[in-house]
Amino acid sequence: MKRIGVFVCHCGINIAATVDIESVVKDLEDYPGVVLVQDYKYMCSDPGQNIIKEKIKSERLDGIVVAACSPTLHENTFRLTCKTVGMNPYSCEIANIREQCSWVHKNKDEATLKAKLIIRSIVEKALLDEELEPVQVPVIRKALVLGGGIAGIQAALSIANSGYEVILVEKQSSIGGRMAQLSETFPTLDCSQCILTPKMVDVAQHEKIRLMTYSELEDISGFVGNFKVKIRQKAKYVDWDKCTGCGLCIEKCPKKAPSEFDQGLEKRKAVFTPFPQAVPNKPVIDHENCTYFKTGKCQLCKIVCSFDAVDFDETETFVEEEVGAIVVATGYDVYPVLNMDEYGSGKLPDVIDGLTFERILSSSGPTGGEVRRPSDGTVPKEIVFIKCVGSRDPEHHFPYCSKICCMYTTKHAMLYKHRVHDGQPYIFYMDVRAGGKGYEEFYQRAQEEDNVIFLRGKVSKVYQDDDKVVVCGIDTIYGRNVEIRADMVVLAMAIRPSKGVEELTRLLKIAIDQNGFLTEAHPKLRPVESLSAGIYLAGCAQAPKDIPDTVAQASATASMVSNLFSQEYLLHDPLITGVNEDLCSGCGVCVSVCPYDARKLNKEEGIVEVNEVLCEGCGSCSAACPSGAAQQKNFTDTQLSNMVKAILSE
Amino acid sequence: MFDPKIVAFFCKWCTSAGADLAGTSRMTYKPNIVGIRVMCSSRVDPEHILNAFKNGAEGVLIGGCHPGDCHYQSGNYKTLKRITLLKKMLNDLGIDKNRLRLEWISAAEGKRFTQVMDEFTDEIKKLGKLKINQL
Amino acid sequence: MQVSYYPGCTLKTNAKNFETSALAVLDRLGVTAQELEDWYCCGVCFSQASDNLMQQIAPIRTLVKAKESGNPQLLTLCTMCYNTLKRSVEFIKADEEKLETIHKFMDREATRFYGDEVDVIDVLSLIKQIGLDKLKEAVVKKVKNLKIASYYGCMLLRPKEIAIDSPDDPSIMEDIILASGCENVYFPFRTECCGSYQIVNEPDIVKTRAKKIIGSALKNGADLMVILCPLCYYNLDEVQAEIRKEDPRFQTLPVLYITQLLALLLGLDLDIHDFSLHSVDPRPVLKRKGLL
Amino acid sequence: MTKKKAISSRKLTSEDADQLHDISGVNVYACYQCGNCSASCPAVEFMDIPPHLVIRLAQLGFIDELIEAETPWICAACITCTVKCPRGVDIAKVMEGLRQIVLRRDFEHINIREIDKKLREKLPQIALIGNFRKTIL
Ligand SMILES: Cc1cc2nc3c(=O)[nH]c(=O)nc-3n(C[C@H](O)[C@H](O)[C@H](O)COP(=O)(O)OP(=O)(O)OC[C@H]3O[C@@H](n4cnc5c(N)ncnc54)[C@H](O)[C@@H]3O)c2cc1C
Ligand SMILES: Cc1cc2nc3c(=O)[nH]c(=O)nc-3n(C[C@H](O)[C@H](O)[C@H](O)COP(=O)(O)OP(=O)(O)OC[C@H]3O[C@@H](n4cnc5c(N)ncnc54)[C@H](O)[C@@H]3O)c2cc1C
Ligand code: SF4
Ligand code: SF4
Ligand code: SF4
Ligand code: SF4
Ligand code: SF4
Ligand code: SF4
Ligand code: SF4
Ligand code: SF4
Repeated sequence: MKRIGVFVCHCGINIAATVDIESVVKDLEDYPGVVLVQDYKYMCSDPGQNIIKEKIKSERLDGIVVAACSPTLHENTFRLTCKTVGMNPYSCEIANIREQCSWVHKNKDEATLKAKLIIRSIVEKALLDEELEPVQVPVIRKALVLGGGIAGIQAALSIANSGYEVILVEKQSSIGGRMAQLSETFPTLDCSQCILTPKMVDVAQHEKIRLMTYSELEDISGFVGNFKVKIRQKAKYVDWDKCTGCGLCIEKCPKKAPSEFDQGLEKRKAVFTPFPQAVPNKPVIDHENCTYFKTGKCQLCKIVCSFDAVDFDETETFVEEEVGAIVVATGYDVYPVLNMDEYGSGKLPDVIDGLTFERILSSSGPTGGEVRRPSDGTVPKEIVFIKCVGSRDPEHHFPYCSKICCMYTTKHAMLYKHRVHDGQPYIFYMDVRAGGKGYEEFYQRAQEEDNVIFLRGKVSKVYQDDDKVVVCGIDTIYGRNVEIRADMVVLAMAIRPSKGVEELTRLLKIAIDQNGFLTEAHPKLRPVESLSAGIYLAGCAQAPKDIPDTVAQASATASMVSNLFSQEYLLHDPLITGVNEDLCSGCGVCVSVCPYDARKLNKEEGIVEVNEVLCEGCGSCSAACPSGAAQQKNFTDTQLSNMVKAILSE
Repeated sequence: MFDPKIVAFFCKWCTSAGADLAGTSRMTYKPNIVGIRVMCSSRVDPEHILNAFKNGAEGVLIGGCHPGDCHYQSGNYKTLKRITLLKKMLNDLGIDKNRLRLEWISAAEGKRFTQVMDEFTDEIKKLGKLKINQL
Repeated sequence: MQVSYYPGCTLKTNAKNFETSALAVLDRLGVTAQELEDWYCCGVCFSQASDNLMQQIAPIRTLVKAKESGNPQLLTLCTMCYNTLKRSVEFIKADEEKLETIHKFMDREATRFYGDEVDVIDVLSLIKQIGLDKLKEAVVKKVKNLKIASYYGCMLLRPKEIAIDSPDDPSIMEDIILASGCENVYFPFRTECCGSYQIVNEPDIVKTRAKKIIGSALKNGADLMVILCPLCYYNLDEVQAEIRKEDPRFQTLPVLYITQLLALLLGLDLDIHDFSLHSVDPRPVLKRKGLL
Repeated sequence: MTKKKAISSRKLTSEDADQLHDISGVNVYACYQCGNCSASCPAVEFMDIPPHLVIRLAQLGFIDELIEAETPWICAACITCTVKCPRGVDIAKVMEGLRQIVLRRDFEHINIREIDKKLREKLPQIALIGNFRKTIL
């Protein structure tokens, strides 16, 4: 049997006033396995710790119980004490006789009895404690960033600047994301591309960043510090190693398709770059729209390319890599106007979403920044902006607030007014959410200086009447219905997680909330981590947010990644649940209860295999295992059963 | 006066921390319940509960995090399922199902912790001594 | 194919031409609508009060009859009936306790009705179920440029639980019109209320609505308006004559039950129509388009 | 001009409000006053209190004012408001609840017998029966 020492702390009078220390000491002296009981006034003080050290040596103890305060407070302290004299830290246990005994009971006899029972039960645990070493996990110091919007760009640059390698995977042919589409940005109205494109170029030129655009994650295995990933690069039909980006092919291509970047306001070619400042600035051929792929004729692009870069036989390729951490920054889509039956279901040409209006406002956009409406190119004299479209509407669409639309709608009205001085912007709103530095002031400017008319209420219907768009709404402040015959309507559509994110999260085994956004480990204290160790979240993929918040969160993920990479190896708590292969029947019950996929059934052998690094030590499988093969370390069935008996003993 | 012995299992993250808070706030409650700190309420095997009754416990209490708050994502849901099942079985064994209780108590609910302790103790006192022939 | 058929009060009186045309069209499309042997007035508007079960009894009695008929589907032509019966089905499905109470009042009924046994269906959905291709094949009169404004009214589209199509942007009528060889005109007021029973003692509401609805259909180039509800019919046809009396400049638009138009296109016996019942005479347009 | 009553805490919980809740089964507190119900109501211009303010008054316990209002009798039960409401408030049922409260206190809003006989014959039955909503049956 083990040689256990019990150290009982008085905590001044905090414990001693309610618990009869002498009686406790006496009681434990005879307890099986206990070879020494020692009390002291302040166990955590230096002299107290020295007593423990001395006694461990002199009494040749191989396990100790400190009966004192809550383990939350000093478990670490005493375990380190043990370590300095060569005792395994996991052989040190704490019996909480302060917070859960002396402080909560008044009657000395009762408290003393309870203290005895608590200590006895912990002695029983200590008797069977195994010596454990933290599991050491090596770290691959390379990060994978998924998504090349401002979030992904910021995260990649920040990690790379800490000296670690980064692979940035973007599904479009260029990085930049939604921010590249924006005109000017609130609250300072600086030009979006002016502040974004230098960062895009930095990414392309950074020696630590491997940029993989037109690519997506195909497969992943492994765990924190040791992920194996497979990345699929779609067929571009242009050999980017040969291509110089001269653009001749684009110029000559006869086939057009609606430009995604310009929200369908403009056309692009079948061989194209999404926008002129694209990074990398090399084209891809859009298989769906290319005449050659449809009819077998054309090949003009191939003919004009003097570098022989066009390759119609190119196929998708796969790259396998090992990374230690992953940042998911897959961003957002705008909820399609198509879903708004009451606002014309996307059939009215002059009823558009905010992102389309950004393109109209953008000086690099189809109208060169002049506000012209899509149907006939005239300058709209009255524009109605409608907020909360699809947001805050649990009955028909989504319950949440999309957070950015209050601000960008205000921005839109302002920019419109700056461009069309005699124009009248109206904003239908239900609340104005302008919580941010300088945001309220921005909103006030729109009210005071730009004559934006704010109407408090919802719009029930939008319909076409001749060349006008009639907007039927209400001003609830006055309690009167409003009808405006506008030239154009801009809808602040809800923000949705990017298409395909759900499948991606299934691959990554991270959670999404009921609205499809990525779930953070804790809404306040771990807002940039996923629940899976080593996978971090940034940008609108986690929740709707504006650029400042996106950049802040992306920078935070980079610091989490650097944190991880700065460790020599990862230490993993060893209180895990393994498997006793002799007992395991391969029933698989434990596999189904494990929230971390730490357990896998080996069908051939008929037993379960445990990945100790993934196990977080909840013990759920231990409770579920019918054969006793799954035993949580230092919380074994025998230990728990002996503890129960000790509590019930006289 | 009948003074029952009650065994409790508290998860480390919520209920045990709630008990500590009751302590640091110097609240008081009845001393009959002695707790065992486990990592997660889902570590508690129904076997341990039956074992407690067999060895003379008059009542068993499990404390976990509120639904949605589990440190291990879904441990408390598993506990709920297991306890609900076990309660059905207890009746067959002639043990009043009210002798087993599952409570969600968060790290901030020191007050609630003491209330639950007192309430459960009173309830067990009312139920009287547990008589079981065999298990 | 056979369905049970619930006519309701108005179809047997003011809206005879709706009934005759609908039954004839369905017959041509191969559907026999078998009138329930026993039926009761549905009570018209579904009782919105959640604590008054009395008003559910009449519709549920009818549903019991429908269940007894053995046909899985119960056709209603009047949209008010559709709304009332369908909502009663939903009501009873959702609340077992209330179902129990209601059953206590059914001493003469041998059958119990639980809500899922009868599918209350309106004539548009039934036509769609039969198949638009089938309708297309059955059309014998090809018309050119006949522009139809389809007016839905309220009761087929609201509330959501019983709506036959999107409450804000439905297309089922337009689909049927298209299949029948006519042209659709889109007009924004096609789903808006005609003023309903307010015609009884608040006729101004109805007049304002009728002006808006008819005006909008005309503005978008409609030759004819088709509708489905006897009350809409009254409010949009009869009331046009009254508006006209007050304002001679008011332009009128003939209104037909959609089934009347289909009957014409399918070349059915003209005796089923009594065009003299219409206050805005549709015959001139129908003649012009070669349907008469 | 009648004086407008101030909002007082007493109003916020009244028996009448409970009755309205019991009859309609609607939780009026879900309403966030977007006004979509009023914006879409076909009869709003004939009402003395627009639907969204009916809900607001119900939230504040001013059932007495609502009982005296014309609005519930102008409401055509078209259910447009209900399908439009983003918060699932069934306004049409609230209107019915208000009518019911009045009718159950034995006040008829119309007397069907007073309707012109000629009109009675001409009108479709469903119009007349629909209008029974305003009558004690
Ligand atoms: C109309 C409008 C106006 C706005 N105006 C402003 C403003 O003035 N000021 C402001 O601060 N904010 C504004 N915003 C908000 C701003 O756009 C966002 O905060 C910002 O773009 C979020 O960046 P992100 O990187 O998270 O997402 P995104 O920009 O969406 O980037 C995500 C990237 O990930 C890629 N991706 C998606 N899925 C995958 C996948 N599975 N694999 C690989 N790559 C993937 C996408 O292609 C995209 O490039 C506006 C938003 C809108 C809609
Ligand atoms: C009434 C109220 C309720 C709230 N509720 C919530 C909530 O429910 N959820 C939520 O997410 N947020 C809530 N918040 C916001 C939350 O309190 C803050 O977000 C958070 O506390 C900010 O943390 P901080 O570290 O930035 O600042 P602080 O908490 O203010 O910490 C700053 C520290 O710096 C010290 N300090 C100051 N000057 C100096 C100096 N010169 N040298 C050295 N030290 C200095 C201060 O003493 C202080 O300890 C609430 C805020 C208020 C006012
Ligand atoms: S170890 Fe804990 S109980 Fe003992 S003196 Fe230190 S704080 Fe007090
Ligand atoms: S593919 Fe050839 S033609 Fe096209 S951009 Fe590249 S180098 Fe120029
Ligand atoms: S093959 Fe023709 S259509 Fe296709 S990308 Fe090349 S030039 Fe364009
Ligand atoms: S940010 Fe403003 S506009 Fe957007 S959903 Fe929230 S409240 Fe509505
Ligand atoms: S202890 Fe928990 S995390 Fe570890 S293997 Fe078992 S169930 Fe999975
Ligand atoms: S539950 Fe136990 S016996 Fe079954 S597979 Fe898991 S470890 Fe093996
Ligand atoms: S149900 Fe009544 S209140 Fe609601 S929209 Fe129709 S008429 Fe207006
Ligand atoms: S539509 Fe609904 S939420 Fe909006 S004001 Fe009316 S009742 Fe309130």
